[in-house]
Amino acid sequence: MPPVPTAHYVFLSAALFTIGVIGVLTRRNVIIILISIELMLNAVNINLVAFSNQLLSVNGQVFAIFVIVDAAAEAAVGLGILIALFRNKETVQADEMNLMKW
Amino acid sequence: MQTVLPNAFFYILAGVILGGGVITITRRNAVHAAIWLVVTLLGVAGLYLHLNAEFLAAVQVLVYIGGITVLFLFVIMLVNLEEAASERQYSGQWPLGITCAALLLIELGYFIYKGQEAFYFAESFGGTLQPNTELVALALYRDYLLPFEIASLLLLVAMVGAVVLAKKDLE
Amino acid sequence: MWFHEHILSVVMFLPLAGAMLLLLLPSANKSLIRLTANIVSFTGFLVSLLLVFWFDADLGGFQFLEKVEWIPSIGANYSLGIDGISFLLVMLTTLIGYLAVLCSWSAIQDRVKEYYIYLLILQTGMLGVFMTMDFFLFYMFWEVMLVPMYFLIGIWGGPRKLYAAIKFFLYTLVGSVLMLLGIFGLYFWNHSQTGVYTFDIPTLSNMNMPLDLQLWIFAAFFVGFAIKVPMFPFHTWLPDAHVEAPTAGSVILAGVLLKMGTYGFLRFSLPMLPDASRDPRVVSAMVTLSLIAIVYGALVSLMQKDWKKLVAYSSVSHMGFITLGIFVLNPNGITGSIIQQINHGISTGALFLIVGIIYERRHTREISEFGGLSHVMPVYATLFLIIAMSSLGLPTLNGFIGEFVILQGTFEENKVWAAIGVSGIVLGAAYLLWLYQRTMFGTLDNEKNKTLKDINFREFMTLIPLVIWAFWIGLYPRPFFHILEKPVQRIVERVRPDYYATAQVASPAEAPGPAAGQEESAEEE
Amino acid sequence: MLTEYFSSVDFLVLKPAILLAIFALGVMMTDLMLEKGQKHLNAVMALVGIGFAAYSLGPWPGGIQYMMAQAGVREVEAFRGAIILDTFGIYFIWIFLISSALSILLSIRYLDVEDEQRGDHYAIMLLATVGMIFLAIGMDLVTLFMGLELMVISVYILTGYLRRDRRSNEAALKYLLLGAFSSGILLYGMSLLYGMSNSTDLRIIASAISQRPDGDPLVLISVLTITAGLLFKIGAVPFHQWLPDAYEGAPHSITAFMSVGPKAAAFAFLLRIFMVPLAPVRELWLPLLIGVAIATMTLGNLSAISQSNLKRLLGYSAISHAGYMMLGLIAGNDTGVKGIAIYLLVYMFMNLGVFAVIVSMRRQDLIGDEIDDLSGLIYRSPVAAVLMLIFLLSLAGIPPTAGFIGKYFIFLSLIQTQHYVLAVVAVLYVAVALYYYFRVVVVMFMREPADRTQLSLAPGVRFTLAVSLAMTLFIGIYPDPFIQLATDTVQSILP
Amino acid sequence: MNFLEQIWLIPLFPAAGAILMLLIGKRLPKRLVSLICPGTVGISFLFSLGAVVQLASLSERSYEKILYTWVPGATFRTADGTLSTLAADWGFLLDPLSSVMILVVTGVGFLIHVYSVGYMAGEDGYYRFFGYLNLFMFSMLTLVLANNYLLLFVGWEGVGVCSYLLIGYYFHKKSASDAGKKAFIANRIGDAGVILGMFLMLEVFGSVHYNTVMGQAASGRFSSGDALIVLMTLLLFIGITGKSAQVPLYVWLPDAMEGPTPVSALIHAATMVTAGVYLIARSSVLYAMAPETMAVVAGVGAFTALFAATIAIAQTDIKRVLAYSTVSQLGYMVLACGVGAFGAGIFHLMTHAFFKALLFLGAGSVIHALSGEQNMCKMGALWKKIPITSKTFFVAALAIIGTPLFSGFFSKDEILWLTFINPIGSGTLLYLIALFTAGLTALYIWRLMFLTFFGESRVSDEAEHHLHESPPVMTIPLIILAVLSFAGGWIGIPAVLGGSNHLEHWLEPVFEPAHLALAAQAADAAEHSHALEYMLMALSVGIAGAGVAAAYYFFLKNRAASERLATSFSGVHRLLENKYYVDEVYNKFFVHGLAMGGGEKLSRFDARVIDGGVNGAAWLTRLTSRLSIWWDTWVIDGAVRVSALGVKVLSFPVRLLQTGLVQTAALSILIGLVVFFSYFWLR
Repeated sequence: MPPVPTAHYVFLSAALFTIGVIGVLTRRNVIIILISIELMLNAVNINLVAFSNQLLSVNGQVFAIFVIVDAAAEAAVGLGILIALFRNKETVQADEMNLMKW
Repeated sequence: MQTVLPNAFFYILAGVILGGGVITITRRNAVHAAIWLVVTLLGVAGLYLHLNAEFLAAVQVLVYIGGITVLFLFVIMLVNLEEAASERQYSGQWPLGITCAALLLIELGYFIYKGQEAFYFAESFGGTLQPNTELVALALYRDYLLPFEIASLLLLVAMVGAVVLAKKDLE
Repeated sequence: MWFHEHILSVVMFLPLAGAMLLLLLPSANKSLIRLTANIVSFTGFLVSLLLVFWFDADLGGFQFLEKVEWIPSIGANYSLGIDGISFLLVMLTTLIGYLAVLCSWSAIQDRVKEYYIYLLILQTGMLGVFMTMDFFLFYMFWEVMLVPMYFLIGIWGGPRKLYAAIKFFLYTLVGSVLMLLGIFGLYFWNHSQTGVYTFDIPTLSNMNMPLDLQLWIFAAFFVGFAIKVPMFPFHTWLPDAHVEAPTAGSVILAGVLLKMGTYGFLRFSLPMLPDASRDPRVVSAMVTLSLIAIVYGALVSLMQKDWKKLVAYSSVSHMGFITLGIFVLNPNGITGSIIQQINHGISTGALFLIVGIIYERRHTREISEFGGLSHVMPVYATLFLIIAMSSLGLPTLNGFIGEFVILQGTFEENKVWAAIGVSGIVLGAAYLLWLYQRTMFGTLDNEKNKTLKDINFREFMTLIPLVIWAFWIGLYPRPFFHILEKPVQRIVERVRPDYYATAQVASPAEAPGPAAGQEESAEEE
Repeated sequence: MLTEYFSSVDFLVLKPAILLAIFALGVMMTDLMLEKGQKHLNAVMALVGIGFAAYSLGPWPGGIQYMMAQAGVREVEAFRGAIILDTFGIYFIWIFLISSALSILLSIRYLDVEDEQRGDHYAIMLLATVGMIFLAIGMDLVTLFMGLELMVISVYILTGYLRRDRRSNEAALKYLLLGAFSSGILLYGMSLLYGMSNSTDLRIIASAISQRPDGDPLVLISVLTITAGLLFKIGAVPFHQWLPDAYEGAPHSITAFMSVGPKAAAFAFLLRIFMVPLAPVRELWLPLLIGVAIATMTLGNLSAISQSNLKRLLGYSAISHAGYMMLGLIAGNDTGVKGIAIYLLVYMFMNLGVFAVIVSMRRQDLIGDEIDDLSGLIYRSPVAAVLMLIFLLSLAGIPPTAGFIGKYFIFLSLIQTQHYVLAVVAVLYVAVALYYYFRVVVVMFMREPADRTQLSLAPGVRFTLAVSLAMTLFIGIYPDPFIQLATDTVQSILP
Repeated sequence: MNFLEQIWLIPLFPAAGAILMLLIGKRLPKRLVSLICPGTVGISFLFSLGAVVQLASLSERSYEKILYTWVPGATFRTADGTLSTLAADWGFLLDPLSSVMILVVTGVGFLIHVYSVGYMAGEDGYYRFFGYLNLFMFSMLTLVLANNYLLLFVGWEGVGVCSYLLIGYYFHKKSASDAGKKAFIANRIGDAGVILGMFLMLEVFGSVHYNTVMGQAASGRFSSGDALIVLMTLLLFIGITGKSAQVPLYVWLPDAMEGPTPVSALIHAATMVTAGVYLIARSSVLYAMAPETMAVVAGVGAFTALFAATIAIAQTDIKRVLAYSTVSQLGYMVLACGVGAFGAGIFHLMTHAFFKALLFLGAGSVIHALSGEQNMCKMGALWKKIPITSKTFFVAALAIIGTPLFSGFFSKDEILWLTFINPIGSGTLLYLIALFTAGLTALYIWRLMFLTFFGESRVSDEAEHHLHESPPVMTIPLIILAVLSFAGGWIGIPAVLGGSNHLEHWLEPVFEPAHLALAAQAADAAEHSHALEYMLMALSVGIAGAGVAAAYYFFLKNRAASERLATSFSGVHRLLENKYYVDEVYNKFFVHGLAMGGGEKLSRFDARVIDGGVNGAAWLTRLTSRLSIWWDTWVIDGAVRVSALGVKVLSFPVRLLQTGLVQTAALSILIGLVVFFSYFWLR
């Protein structure tokens, strides 16, 4: 039985990516939306690492590291803003952020 | 026996990851969501191990689980989520959202599947992934030195920003 | 001599310099500002008079050439020059511009400084359009004018000024941006032929393009110019703009701005796109629109209750004559149409001044409000009479010369067109005389009118130059024809190369030469 | 140890970025030791930093351009091809430096009014500028990506900088969520690019892609996802919805900042990606871009009409401008790209000019971003009103203002490449644009003022206005040097 | 001095007067005004006299004075494809024809000016009146002296405007200004014809100069009855019907009587209305070459003569009677031209100028005496009270009905005779019409005489109270005109009466080519015996006598008869009505809704049918322009509004889309992505 073809990893990542997307689109809780974004980024990482494994080059892994860094940064700032918002508005629901429209 | 096991390993992990993901985005309580995120991330880390990316797996566990998820948990504790948990969980547009996401998945799948035969990746230059940590270090400090430096700035900004925004009053 | 070489630049930028000067003056001191503005624009007029002496009608082509490299990377130059056509229009502009400034002395009371600055900027823009020999520069000036005009209407206008102003702006803008695309078309065709990028108008006027491309570009130009003229379906901005604009605005609008469209047809459409302009479909379409405009404008103005609106619609009719003259594509038609442009500037400009004078006194333009004014304002009545007569084309006044020559040219191409055009003259008499009768004749029953003062010296001075010019063209138009002879011939030779040729081959005895026959049949369908 | 891999050239190329970073840190340090009253010195220091960066870049002794000219090289690679400093990059770096400097000048007064005068603000602006620089000169996916994140995260923070203002919070959070979302999509595409080229170097990717069979699903997926991600960054429809909110919610000075620098950077990024790695599959993304461009111009212009908030209106106008610039990419020839370059340059000046006026509208008792706040501005402060008029005309693209030159090349390129219909649509939208810009003009010139208080134009604002006006008119009336510059610039990324 | 050299000055004297009046007239003392204005005309009369005398001494009896090229138009292609240049001089031509005209115009004009000094005294705007009057003289003289059609057209339009102004002179009378407008519009319609005629002329001959045109026409290039020439002459004739008040465009003339009486005398009797006749005479060659047109001209002329005369019988307003009489007499002249008797036409034009001017001025004097009364039913028995006026009026009355030895006799009989023997044919019928008209003329004029000057006085008391003869400044012109009306015809005594028709010979060089052309068409120039001519003369005199007798019987002897007559007349008319239903048709067609009241049937016919037609046209015009306004405001402008509104409407779905919710935004991003994919999937 041959090793797992990379295509499967791609399928997996696509699936995880979609799950993340669904989370972003459907959940009201901003925190959970942020979590879903983390899922999307992980999907990307799966791709990268799978490729790097297949191509026998670590660049993909390094790329993945940077993605993780980015994820950390975004999470930090996002949560910071969320806290600021929560101070003013006492809510974490995405659809209650409706001051500006049209 | 040598290959069956890893294959099985992959599919189990895939199951864990996807399952974890689905559960994560369906939790009512944000804390649970974060916990289940940890499960997913662990699955991914396992996958890294399986893909001979030990260092990355370590990073995944340390940074992601040890850092980011904890950060999430802190915030969750910080902001009061009772009524958030009690309220409606899904935005009004969820059916549409899911439909579109499903469409996206289908299309991605379709294109990946359709191109099965054309579906190959660049051929390896006969490199190697072992010893993983050294190689990663070399890449990180040679080929990717610049992004690495930028990353430092990025984290700096994130840190300052988080402080500036989240602190109650600065003076 | 420097001055002689740069006379055009001087004439063109003098008003702008004046505007800059006004910026420095304190806006509180109205009379000083008024005085300065008047002096500046009058100086501008005087300087432009030098052109009259220096312009040599015998050598065709452009004169007073100035050419400075401006944007070499796209082949645009700062190049000025005038031939007979633009010469006349430049003179018209400087005069009308001055009169516009003069007639606003007492009409404008608030934000005086701004007002005159806009007027002067507008003046520079208009002069630039007529003087430039570079298409890129032309487009710049063409657009620049819109802004001050917009403010003149929008700030000092009547009750519906905002609507009128933006309508004017958008209409013309839509036209000009489409025209811009047309310009690009020429630009690239020239490049594809010669390998050089240039906006030089004479160069672009000597290209040979495939007919279909010409038609497309013609369409683009048509929209731009027809809206400006305005030709029949595009004319609805005109009444609004005129009625709402302050007197000076209307005068400039009617006197100069409308001419830019027709000037565009003459300077660009015909020479640059000869085959398209000659195309029977195009000709018949243009002529049809013109004839509709003539009759339609006259009929509509016949029914107006608003004095100013009546005049506005009358210029739709008059501009119809001009476009008609242009698109019969023969020397008399074109010559006449240019003369008629001047005439329209004089007569309609003066008519708006007339309206402005009475509006300033009564603050209404309802014709029914007036009647029997000739008792209280005899001089006014006399001047109005002369202007009205010149506008309805009474011989010995300017209007007749233009209309007669245009219609003669039309008759040469197609009898029916001419007959319809002539009917326009009859109607013209109808609405103007009716207007004159309702306002000047009859009994002086309205109390408010009993105390009206006759026009003062300043108002008299605003009208008298136009009256003199009207008589000049009416009694001794020869210099004008002489000035136009060469440029018109150039245009006709470009549009109908065989016009003069066929004529010569056919001997008096026999029937029209074959080519001429085709011409006839071509343009009669 | 490093010298084994890196020469001094590598760091020479980075000099501007490094200087900015150092000064950013410096600002944060000094901020701690400054009294409340002296906080302006932060801004001064930041400006000094930009000054040094500019000095280290410019065509004078000691400047990089000078050295390049001396050495007669048109482009310098560094960090093993991770970045490449070419005319294109330099041009954009200049835009970033100028726009940041001017925005900082605007911020000084604004932060005073908001009572948020702190050093970190300027530090973050500088770091954002660093990010932009890497977007302009990066030749490597990872570098570009990190530069992008550095920039956008800084902008998120700045957007949410008014912690007590809910609009600011919301704007920042929305911007961040959507930005992260789109980054995810972008990354997904990038990962596939890596997968099919075994490299993150754009040129290698380009060759790899050109070797793929056509209709290759991987290429397709990556192109589509990357396109979507990039279009998000420039705020093209339907990826635009963050933009109006962010514009409206952000502090005035930051709106000015983000409407210029990051936008330009995003376009630099976009151009790099589309002109280098994705060039081989042009026929793949061209139809998408055409559709998106039309949608962008349409929606941007039409929704701007019904706005009552000036910043939001400018947001939508920014969307439509992005649509116009995309047209240049669609034409894809040198004229088009040149058009984009010039467009960005003039857009910077006219936009900053407008925002300078808006910033000076801000008072303790007045946010001043509603159109009606401008009522009768001509009475209150004629200068500001006239300048505003000129900038708005320039935005609408009426000659002889700079805006016309920008649009000129865009339309020119469309005619040149026979996109006639697109050209007609584009020019007609100019009229629509004029309509809503002139709604503002009407308010300024033809309404009675609500209050007759004079506008207080702070020195920083004055300077910004002066520069913007000068450039808007100069480029409009004598564009030749800039056209030359742009022509020279685009050479380096054209195939 | 050489007057021929100076003919260009002749129109300029009045012009100068006019400019003076209109610019500073208000400040000038009345006395000065009344000195200047008649003075200028007098001077030009003297110049004319001198010029004519000198012309007589010339060999070829034609002198052309070109001042400068007035309209140097561009080149154009003529019908035969040659290039020609549109050029018209500001130049004057003095030949026998124009010499006669200028003498009449300046002479009669001068007298009327003098008369006006008395008549208009007391009016306000005195100076303006004289200014316009001088302006008119300028136009009229330009008209007759022009050496090309374009310059003629200048005068042609000019006189129209002046009549508009002079009719509208009584500003305060709405009816007056209406009449003025009506006059100008009617003329304008005619002018359109003239303009087109000139275009055709340019196309055919390549020029509008008399000499060129006539020369080419006579050159034999064109066969008689050439379609182009027929069309050309017809177009010109449209203008003539307008100017010379022929059917169907004559309607303006009666209304024009709203103007002051001197104006009616000068413009609407002596000069302007004769311009049409002059134009035909001027283009005699062209007309001679277009027999079809000639037929039309003759027919219209004869019909107009009869038609107007019949109307005149039924009028009570003294000026209207004269107005219709003018129309009728103009008919005579046009008829004369129509039968190729151009000389006779001009002859009658001259004599008519004398006696009709006299009649009008006399009427004016009567009105003046009765302080403004114009209705003949309120006059009577004025013979003694205003002796000079009545005597002179008597002379004029005799002249117009063609009493032997009076001027009218010679001119009218010449027309009748030449009509009878005209070479073109259908002479007899035309002759009978003309003859009958002569009878009617006598009838209505003497009806006027009797009602005004004889019988019992019906003058109202206060009018009676200050009834007075006019001042000498008014009566002297009357006397002079009376002399002319009596003796004016003697220069045209036909050979048959032992005279040698001087006028005929004087005009011969002008009409020779025309007569040749006609002679060419005429089958045989049959020689007619003098006996026949004597007989016809007697006949016409007899008819006139009968007319006078009838007038005497009905309107002086016993008026009861006239009442009976009126009733029986109406009976006859009703009979005709029932027979032809003409009126029903007309009423239904034009005058719908208007009740048939009492009053004179014929004037009703005039008022309702013709004016009704005019009104109907006006109504149609109003309708169309209403429609076009509607179109303008609703369709075209509407489109603009809709598009403006459409923009707002369009921005509405945008608002729906832009909910401002972060997840909608994310969704739209995703949708965008999905659409991208689908595009390639479905492609």
